[in-house]
Amino acid sequence: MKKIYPDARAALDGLCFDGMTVMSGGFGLCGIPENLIAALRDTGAKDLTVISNNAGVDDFGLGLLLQTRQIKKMISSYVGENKEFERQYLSNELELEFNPQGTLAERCRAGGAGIPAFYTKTGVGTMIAEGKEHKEFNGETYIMETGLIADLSIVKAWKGDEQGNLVFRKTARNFNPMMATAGKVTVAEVEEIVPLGSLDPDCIHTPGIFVQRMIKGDHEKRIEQRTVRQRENA
Amino acid sequence: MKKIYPDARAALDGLCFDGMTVMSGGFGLCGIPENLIAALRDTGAKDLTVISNNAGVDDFGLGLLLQTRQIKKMISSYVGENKEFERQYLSNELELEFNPQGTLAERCRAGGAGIPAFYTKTGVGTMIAEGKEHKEFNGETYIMETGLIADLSIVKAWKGDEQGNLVFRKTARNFNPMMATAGKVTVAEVEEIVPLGSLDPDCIHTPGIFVQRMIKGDHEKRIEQRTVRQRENA
Amino acid sequence: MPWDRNQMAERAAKELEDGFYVNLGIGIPTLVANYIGEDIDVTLQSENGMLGMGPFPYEDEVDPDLINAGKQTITELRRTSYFSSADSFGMIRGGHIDLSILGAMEVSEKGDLANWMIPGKMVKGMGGAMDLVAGVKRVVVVMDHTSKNGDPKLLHECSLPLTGQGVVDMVITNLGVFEIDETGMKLTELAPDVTVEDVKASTEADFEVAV
Amino acid sequence: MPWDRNQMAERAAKELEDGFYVNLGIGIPTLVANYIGEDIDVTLQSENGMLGMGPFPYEDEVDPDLINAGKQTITELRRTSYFSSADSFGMIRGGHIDLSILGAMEVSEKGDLANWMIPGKMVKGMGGAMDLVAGVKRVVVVMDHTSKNGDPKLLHECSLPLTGQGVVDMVITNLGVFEIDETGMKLTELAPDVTVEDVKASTEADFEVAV
Repeated sequence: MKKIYPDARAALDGLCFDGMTVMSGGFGLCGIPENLIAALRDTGAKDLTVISNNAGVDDFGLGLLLQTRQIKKMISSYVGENKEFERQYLSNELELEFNPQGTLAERCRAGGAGIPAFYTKTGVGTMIAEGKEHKEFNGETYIMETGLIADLSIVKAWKGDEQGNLVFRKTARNFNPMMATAGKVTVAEVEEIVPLGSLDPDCIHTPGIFVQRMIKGDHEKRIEQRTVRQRENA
Repeated sequence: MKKIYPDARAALDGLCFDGMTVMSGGFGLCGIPENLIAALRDTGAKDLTVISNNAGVDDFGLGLLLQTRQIKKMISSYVGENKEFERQYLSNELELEFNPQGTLAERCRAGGAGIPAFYTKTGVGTMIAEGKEHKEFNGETYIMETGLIADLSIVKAWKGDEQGNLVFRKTARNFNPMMATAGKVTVAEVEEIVPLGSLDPDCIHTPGIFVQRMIKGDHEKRIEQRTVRQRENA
Repeated sequence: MPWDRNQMAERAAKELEDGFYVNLGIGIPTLVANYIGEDIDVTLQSENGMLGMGPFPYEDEVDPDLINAGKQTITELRRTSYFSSADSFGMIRGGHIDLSILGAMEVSEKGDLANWMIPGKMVKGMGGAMDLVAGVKRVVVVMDHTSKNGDPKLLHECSLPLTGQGVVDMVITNLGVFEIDETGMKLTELAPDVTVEDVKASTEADFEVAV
Repeated sequence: MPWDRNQMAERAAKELEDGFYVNLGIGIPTLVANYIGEDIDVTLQSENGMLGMGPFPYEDEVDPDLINAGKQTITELRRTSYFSSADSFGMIRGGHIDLSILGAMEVSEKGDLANWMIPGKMVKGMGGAMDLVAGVKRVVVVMDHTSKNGDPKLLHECSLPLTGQGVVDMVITNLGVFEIDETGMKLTELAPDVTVEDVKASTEADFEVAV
């Protein structure tokens, strides 16, 4: 079973179809599967439901799929960085389902872990709770949220080995590990493919069982808010 | 806020009371908080409800608390290694609640993560499902299980720093990370206290926020089933 | 004289205690980090998956893999740990964070909070705000006392969609400090030279005076 | 001649496919590891928190921190990863394990499984068995065809408390191989020199013959 593919196009071959649900890792532009998003665009698959915390920016990340109108619906917690998103949403070309960020993360984890639903107090008393089952536990009210799975999950890691074991780096980890568990098929792009046995087995974030295909990508790693301080005596 | 205590007795000072609920990490005798279990025995706290995957053996691990009759109830998935347990259970001196191992692990995680209940198909159609809420999702039946929290969690890690960041080693990780999140107070024993900054921040299994007190312990690490193979040309 | 942004942040910093784990929202709350007392040890959480957030980087330290929840580049400390979004919000939802300081558009006298959406205008999304106010042990709001138009932001009932119901424990505005519990809202401090009458004139919410 | 333990394990090993992730139970299922074909790549999961389980250690390799779900000392491989019990059972419950091979006390013709408890005798607990049979994609039982007393173990209905309902896909006994699906149980293979009549004589369950 070879998991390593030569490039992003090859890694998505046969996996994409109109109307599919895709999970895409990352927070803002940090830790997004840049190469696989571009390759997904190139497949031309449309009417996609995309589950991602954010929607990229106009010309990068998931913004690429908005430009080409391949996305029918987004499930996200925050989409404030993307003007094309705003335009499509306000003109009803795009559906949008907001999830609180922690609820979204937990829904992905639940989907991957065989948990069809769980209760949370996040969103109780807000419009997020409308139409959802309410239940009391120990005198407090909670709402039921359901697990999410995707036809395809695309994730970005730092290092990976031929078995698909993945390690993430710093805050680029974010949604990637849960989404890797919740795809019927999961494709990972990594910065470096390392020899089998070189990852510390106590520090593998995503065991290879969750990764069916993998590529080495090239990563621009665009920064949204470059915020720096000055050296006082530079 | 100093988290490091001189010894197990000091680390449990003021935390133990009759009737309390205690989570204790480990799988079999692997990764159990040996020092804290002995210190808990020495506090004399009784009528304990103990949540632990196993119950130790007669003279080690939680077996120590069974010898002194300090345990009123166990919540476990497997207790087959302990004769004193069997004797107390068959003579109705001890209550026992069996949980499937994965359900037990998830209940601890849920408790620590603010999730009061979740659905699982584990146990559907068995005596484990009796009296539990059943619900259908996508045509399949699931049962509701609740989150668990404890007055005190005692866990065993490999390395820890002064902030309470913990790293576990190999299969000694098991239930320890979830139980660390689900204690109102969590006390950890480690094999080695390392300088702040020496743990890889991408590889910390339990962030220090979950650990209120920590000690360096001495660990016997008893093996239950020493199973070896012979070198063919030794 | 009403407090300015930095003075509001400085006042909010007094709510921090030794050993606290704290999540700071975007805007004025971010400034609170500048006023943490040297005698206390506080750890900042960033909900995108980090505990132990350091200051902004020097130019040559900028790392695209290291950002905070406001997507700003930041740095790590010797105590730092990273984790997934699920683990991060487990920490938040499970009540392990001691204090969250965040901005608001409206707060009601019952502690309801609105800070994520203005219907009819573009909605950006709630991000982690709903999880934070539902899960964190204590929620402190820092905001201007009135809107840019001079409309009160402390109301009987929020007019905007809620972020959370009965979740706010304290509000710090440029005019003073309010505490909120089951019994209602209480004015407990005034900014220098601000009078109770000044506050009443720009507040819709009912509040007890306890300055 | 009925199969012995090793032959049953060898037959079970034929259910493994290249790339499979497999969980092996205690007893005969453990022996299956000895018969994995050299031409296929299979990864063994141990539900106490390990993927990529290696063979038993040499005496000087024994590590008390490295055990399998049967509490036996084992070794790691170059592909090995470790994780928590919650993550391990997330993997199991979420349907990521391709195959589980385990022992049984009773199996019904509808695929019900009983392998954890005998009422009135000491109950040891179900450990991870209920999670495995509920979550793993395909469940293969390997067991003796009858009990030590000669009583049938393939029944119309299990008499013992269930581990799972309708969860068994295949049963391999010393007499032969049965497949189970919604339509019922089917005898698909016989051990050498065992006849259908031999099987029927020691089986309570109804089964179709398809050898």
